[in-house]
Amino acid sequence: MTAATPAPPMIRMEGVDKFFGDLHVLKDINIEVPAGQVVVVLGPSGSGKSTLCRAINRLEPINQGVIEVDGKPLPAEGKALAGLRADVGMVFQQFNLFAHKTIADNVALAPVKVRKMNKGEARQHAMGLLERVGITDQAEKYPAQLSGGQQQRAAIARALAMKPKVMLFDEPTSALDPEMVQEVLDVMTNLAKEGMTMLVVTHEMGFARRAANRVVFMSDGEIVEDSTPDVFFTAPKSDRAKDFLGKILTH
Amino acid sequence: MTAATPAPPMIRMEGVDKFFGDLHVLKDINIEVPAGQVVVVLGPSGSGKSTLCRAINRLEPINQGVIEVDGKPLPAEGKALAGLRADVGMVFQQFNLFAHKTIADNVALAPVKVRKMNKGEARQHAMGLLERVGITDQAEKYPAQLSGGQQQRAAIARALAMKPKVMLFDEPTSALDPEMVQEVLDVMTNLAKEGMTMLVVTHEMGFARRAANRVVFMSDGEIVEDSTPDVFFTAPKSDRAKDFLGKILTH
Amino acid sequence: GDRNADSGNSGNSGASGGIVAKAKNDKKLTIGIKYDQPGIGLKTPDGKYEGFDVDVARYIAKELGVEESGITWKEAKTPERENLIEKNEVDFVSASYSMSDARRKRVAFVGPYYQPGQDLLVKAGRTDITDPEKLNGKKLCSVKGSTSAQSVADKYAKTVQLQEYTTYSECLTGIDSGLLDAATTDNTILAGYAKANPGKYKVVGRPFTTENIGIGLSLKDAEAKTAIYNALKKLQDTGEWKKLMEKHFAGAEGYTIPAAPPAQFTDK
Amino acid sequence: MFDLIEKYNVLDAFWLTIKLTFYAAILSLIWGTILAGMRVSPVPAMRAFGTLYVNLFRNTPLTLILVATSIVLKNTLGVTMFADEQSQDFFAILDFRLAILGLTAYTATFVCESIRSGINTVPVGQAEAARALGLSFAQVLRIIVLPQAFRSVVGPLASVLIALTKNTTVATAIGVAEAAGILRAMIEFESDRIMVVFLIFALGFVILTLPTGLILGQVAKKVAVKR
Amino acid sequence: MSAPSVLYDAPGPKAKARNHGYTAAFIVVIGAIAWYVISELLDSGQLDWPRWEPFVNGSGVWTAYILPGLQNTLIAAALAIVIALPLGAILGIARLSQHLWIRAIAGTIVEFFRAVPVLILMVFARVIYFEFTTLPEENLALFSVVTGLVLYNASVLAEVFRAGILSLPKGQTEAASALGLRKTQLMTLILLPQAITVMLPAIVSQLVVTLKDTALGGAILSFPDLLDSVGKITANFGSNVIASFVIIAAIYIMINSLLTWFAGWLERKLAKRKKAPKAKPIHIATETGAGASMDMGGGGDSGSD
Ligand SMILES: Nc1ncnc2c1ncn2[C@@H]1O[C@H](COP(=O)(O)OP(=O)(O)OP(=O)(O)O)[C@@H](O)[C@H]1O
Ligand SMILES: Nc1ncnc2c1ncn2[C@@H]1O[C@H](COP(=O)(O)OP(=O)(O)OP(=O)(O)O)[C@@H](O)[C@H]1O
Ligand SMILES: [Mg+2]
Ligand SMILES: [Mg+2]
Repeated sequence: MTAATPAPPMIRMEGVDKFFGDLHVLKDINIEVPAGQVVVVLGPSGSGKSTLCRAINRLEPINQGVIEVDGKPLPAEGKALAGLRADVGMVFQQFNLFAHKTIADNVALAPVKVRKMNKGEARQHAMGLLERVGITDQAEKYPAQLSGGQQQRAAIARALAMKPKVMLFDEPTSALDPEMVQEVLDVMTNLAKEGMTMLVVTHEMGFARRAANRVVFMSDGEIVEDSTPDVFFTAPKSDRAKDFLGKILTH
Repeated sequence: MTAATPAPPMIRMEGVDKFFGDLHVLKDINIEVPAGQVVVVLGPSGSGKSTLCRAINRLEPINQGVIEVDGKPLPAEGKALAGLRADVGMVFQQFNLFAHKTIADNVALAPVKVRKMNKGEARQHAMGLLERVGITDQAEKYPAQLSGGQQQRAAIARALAMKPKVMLFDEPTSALDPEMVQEVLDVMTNLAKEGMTMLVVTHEMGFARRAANRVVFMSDGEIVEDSTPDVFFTAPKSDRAKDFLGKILTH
Repeated sequence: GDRNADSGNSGNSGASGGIVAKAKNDKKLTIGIKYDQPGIGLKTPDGKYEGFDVDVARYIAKELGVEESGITWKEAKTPERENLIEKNEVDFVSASYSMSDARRKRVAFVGPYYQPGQDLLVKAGRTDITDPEKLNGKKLCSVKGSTSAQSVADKYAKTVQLQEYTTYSECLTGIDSGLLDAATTDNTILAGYAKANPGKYKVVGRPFTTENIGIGLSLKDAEAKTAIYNALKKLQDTGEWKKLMEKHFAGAEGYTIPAAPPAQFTDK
Repeated sequence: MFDLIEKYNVLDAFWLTIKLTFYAAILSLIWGTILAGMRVSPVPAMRAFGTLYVNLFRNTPLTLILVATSIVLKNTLGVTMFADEQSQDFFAILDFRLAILGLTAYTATFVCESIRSGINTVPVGQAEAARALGLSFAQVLRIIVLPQAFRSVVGPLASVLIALTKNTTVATAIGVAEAAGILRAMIEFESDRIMVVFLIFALGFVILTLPTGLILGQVAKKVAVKR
Repeated sequence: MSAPSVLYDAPGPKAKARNHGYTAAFIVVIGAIAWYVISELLDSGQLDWPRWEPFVNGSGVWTAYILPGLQNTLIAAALAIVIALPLGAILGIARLSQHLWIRAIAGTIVEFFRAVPVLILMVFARVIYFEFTTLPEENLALFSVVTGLVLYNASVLAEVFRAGILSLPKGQTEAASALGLRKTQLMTLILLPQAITVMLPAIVSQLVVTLKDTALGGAILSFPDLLDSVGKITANFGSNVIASFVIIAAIYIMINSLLTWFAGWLERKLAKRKKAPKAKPIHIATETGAGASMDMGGGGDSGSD
C-alpha cells in the first residue's frame, strides 16, 4: 500500500465486499490509485475485475466498505451520484455507443445534457476529440456502420468529452479484431502519457508493460498481487499469478 | 508457385474468382497445397480468408476457376459433393457443434450417417478421438455445458472422425477466452506433427511460426505473399504485409 | 346421465319407416327440447328434464308406445330446430316452436297445443307498466333473433328503447338492477321465469298477440302427424293438459292459465 | 356482389368495424403503456398488479370479457359510459362503448407485453453507458432507453393492431352491428350465393389488415435500431 | 441480487424509501377501487350466497353443465392443434422451398387465413358443412369450430415453423454440410429436431390462443362449450349470471395459466440445455389475441464471417 500523501488519492477502496447472492465476488478489497497513475488489473475470468471496475462509479453497489473518488465518498443515488459519474469516464468491452445516435451526437450528448454546454460548443469539442482518436470522418455515421476499433475509439472520445478526472476501462480491446486492437491501445497509451489517471482491466500484456505504473492481480475476488509491471511479469510471487501468466504468455 | 509433383497436390486452386454481388472478394487465386503441408493464411479482416477456406469444400460456390481436392475437381452438388466434403474436415470459428446432441453423438453422427459405420464402432472411434483431444470426461455433456476451448476441441474431434484427407480451420481460436487458446493450439500442433494436411486461417503468430510450413498473406481478395514463416515474419516483401505485421505484432 | 353425449342414430328411421313404426318396433324416440327455459324445457343439474313442453313430449311418446326410458332427449336451440328435423336427428321437436309460415316450408307442424301471447315481465311490485303502450321512454329487453321486441316498438310504443341479449337470464340481471324496465316474449316463458324466482318478477298479464305453438316434425311423415294429433287431442280431452299447465305455470305472479286452444291439431 | 354490399349496408358495418378498431387501438395503447410502466416499475405492488392484470385478462376468452362488460358493468353495476339515457340510441351507443372498453381491457395486455419486450431488447449496456456519463434517471429513460424501445416495438404493435381489427368481430356477441353482426342475416337470406358473401367478408378484412401489416412492417424496418 | 436493469439504477436508501411510499399509495388506490366494486356488487345482491351456493353444494352444476362444456372445449382445442400442426409444418417448409411457385402458393394461403377473423371462418365452415355435407347436426358445430381454428392456426404455425428453422444458426447447416450430410439428412437429423424444441413453447402458447377461441363457438355457433354452460346454469338458478361468469372465467384462467406456465417451464428447461449465445426474438401475429412475442431461442450468429 502506498503511504498517504497530502493530496487524496483519486480512487480509494477500503474493505470493500460485494456479493451476488451467495457468491462473494469482491473480498475485502483495499486499493488506492493516486492521481496520474495508470493501474492495470489482471486476473482469470470470473475473478471480479469487472465488478471492481464497475463498483467505482456504482454501476454495481457494494455490500460493505468505503469507496472514495478524489477524496469524496461515493454518493448512493440521485444528483450527487450522477455528478460523480460525470467525473469518472468509463469505457466498456462492448463499446455501448448509443445505437440510435450518430458518433458526433454520442460524443456531444452528455456535455449538453449534463454539463449544460451549449450545442454548438459541444459539437466543436466533440469534433476535436474525434480528431484526437482519429475518426473525424466517421462523425456523421451510426455506430453499427463503424468497425469495432472505430467504435471503441468513439466510446473513449465520448468519455473524454466530460473531461473526467479518472478513466475506467473494462477490457476495452477484447471484443476487437486483432488488427484493431493496436489503434485503440495507441489512443490509451497517449492518454496515459498525458497524465490521465486510469484503471484498466485488460489482457494486453504489451500495454501493461509499456503504459502501466502498477499491475494489480486478482483471483477469486481478492487482490493477490499489487506491484510494478516489471516485478509482476518477471517475478510473480503467488502461484496463482504464475499459473495465469503461464497460460496467457505461451501463445 | 511450387512446381507440379508426380502425386497431385491435396488442394489446388487455379484462377479462382468469387463475387458477392459487385464485391470482388477472391481475385484470380492460384495456390497448391501438397499432402502433409501446413499452410497458414493471414490477412486483414475482410481480405477474403474465410471465403477462400469455405470455397474449398464449396460452402461458398465460386464464379470462375478450378478447385481440385486430391486431384479431383470439386463436384457441383449432390452425392458427389457430399462425398468430397466428407473427405475434407472443417473447423469453424464458432465451433458449430450440434446443440441438441451430446459431444459423443456429435462426433459419432457423421461416421454412422455418411460412412455407414455401425453405431458401436463409431462410438468407440469417437471416444478414442475425444481422448486424443483430451475431453473424454465431457463425452455425455451437451455443447452448451462445455467451455469454448473444450467445444472447439470437440469440433476438431468431430471433423477427424471422418478420417479426412485435409483439414480446414477458419480462425479456430478467435472466439475463445485467452486462457483457452493454448489448449486448442496444442491439439492443432499435434495434428500438424502427425502429418495432416492443413489450411489454417488464424491470427496466432506463435502457431504460424511454430507449426506452419508456409504462410500465405492475403489482402483485398488477392494472395499477396506466399513464403515460409521465417521469410514472411522477418522480411515481408510487400508494404501491405509490413503494415499488417506492424499492427498485429506490436501488442 | 348425459344423453346428449351419445350420438344416437335413432333419428334415421324417419326416412324409412316413419316414427310411428319406429316407436312401435324399437320402443325408442329422440325428441328435441329446450334445455334452458324454466317452465318450458329445462335440463336440471341432477340430469332431469322438466317443463311443459317436456311433459307434452313424454305424453306423446307414451301414446306412441315409448316409455321414459326409451326417450333420448336432445337440445334443440332456436336456430337449429329446422336443421335437426331436416337431418332426421330428432323424431320431433317440442320446444316452444312457433308455427310460422317461413318454417312451414321446411318442417311440418301439429298444433297449436297451446297459444301463449306476447306479454311483459317486470319487477314484482311494479305498477306503472300495465300494458305495452306504457313502454314509451322505457327500456325493453328481448332475445336476439326474436321479432317480439321490434313489434312492440312498431305497434305500441314508438319511443321505447330496445335491448337484445342472447338469453333471457341476461335480461333478468338488467331488470334486477333497474337498468331495464321490462322484458318481452311469450307469456308462458315469462311465467316460467316468474315461477322459478318467486317474489321477484311478475307477468303484466295483458298479452297483446296470439302465438301458435306446435310440435315440429318431418314434412314426409304423414302417419306421424296423425298419431301426434291423436295424442294431443287425448291430452286435452282427458284434462291432462290443464293439469300440466297448472303444474308448470300456476303460481307465477300475474299469469292466468288460459283455456285449452280450440282442438285443431293438424296443420293445414 | 355489389348489389349485396348495398342491400345489406356492408360498408356501414365495416365502417363500424373501423371505428371500433380505431378507438380501441388508441385506448389500448394508452392503458397498455400504463400497464407496462407498472410491470417494469421498481414498486413491487405495481408490478404485482400489472402481472395479475395481464395474466387474468390475457387468459380469458375475449368473448367472455365482452359479454361480461355487458352483464356486469351495464346490467349489474349500471355503468352508462356517458351515453344519454333518454336517447333512442342509448343501447346502441352504450354497447358500442362497452365493446371498446372490453376490447381495450383485453388488447392492452398484448400492448403491455409488446412494450415490455421492447424495453427488454435495449441492451443493459446502453443504460449503463448513459449512467456512467452522469445522465439522470429521467434523462436515461427519455433520451436513451425509450427511444430505442419504441423503435423495436413497432413491429409487434402492428401485429397487435391486426389482431384487434379481427377481434372486433367478437363484438357481435353483445349486439354491436359491426361486420360480423350482419353476417347472420346475409347467410340466412343469400344462402345460394354463400361463396360471394364469404368473399365479401374475407376481402373486407384482407383490405383492412394487409396494408396495416405492410405499412407498419416497412416503418418497423426503417426505424429499427441497427446494432 | 438484482441483475442490472435497463431502467433503474441500483436503488439507494432514498430510492428505497420512495418506493415504499409509492407502494403504500398504490395499495390505497387499488383498495379503494376494489372496495367500490365489491360494495356495488353487494348492493345489487350479486354476492348473495344463494347465487354462489349451487357451485359448492353438490347441486350437479359441475357434472351437468360445466364439465361437459369443459370437455367439449378441450376436445375442440386439442383436435384443432393436432390437425393444425402437420398442416402448419407443411406450409412452413413450403414457404422455405427453393421454388418460387411453391413459396407463392403457401404464402398466399398463410397470409389469407391470417387476415380473416376466426369467427368468420367458423361461421362459413358451418354454412358449407351444412349445405354440402351430410355431417350430423350435433357434430356440425364442433366441426365448424375446429375447421375455423385449424385454418387459422395452421397459418400461424406455418410461420412458427419457418421462423423456428430460420432462427437456427447458419453454422449448424454449414457444419452438417461440411461433414458430408445430404439435404434430407440435414433437415431430419439437424434442423427439424432443433427447430421443434425451439418451437415447443410457441406451440404451447398457441394452444392457449386456441382454447380461448373455442369460446367463439359457444357464443356464435351454439357449440356447447364451457362458456355456453353459463346459459344453462342461469336458467336453473335465476339470475346468477355474474357468479357463473366468475366461475367460468376462473376455469379458463386456471387452464391457460397452467399452459402458459408449462410453456415457460419448457422454454427455461430447453434454454438450459441450449444456452444459445443470443436468443433471436420473433414476433408472429397470433390469435384473436395478439403478437405474442415468441422467444425462439436459437443463436443469432451465423458461423461464417
Ligand atoms: N449480475 C450478476 N449476477 C450474478 N453474478 C454475477 C453478476 N455479474 C458477475 N457475476 C459473477 O461474479 C463473478 C465476478 O464477475 P466479473 O465479471 O467481475 O469477473 P471478471 O473478472 O470481469 O471476468 P471476465 O474476465 O470474464 O470479464 C463471476 O463469478 C460472475 O459470474
Ligand atoms: N455472404 C456474404 N455476402 C456479402 N458479402 C460477404 C459475404 N461474406 C463475406 N462477404 C464480404 O466478402 C469480403 C471477404 O470476407 P471474408 O469473410 O472472406 O473475409 P475474412 O478475411 O475472413 O475476414 P475476417 O478476418 O473478418 O474473418 C468482406 O468484404 C465481406 O464483407
Ligand atoms: Mg469482465
Ligand atoms: Mg473470416
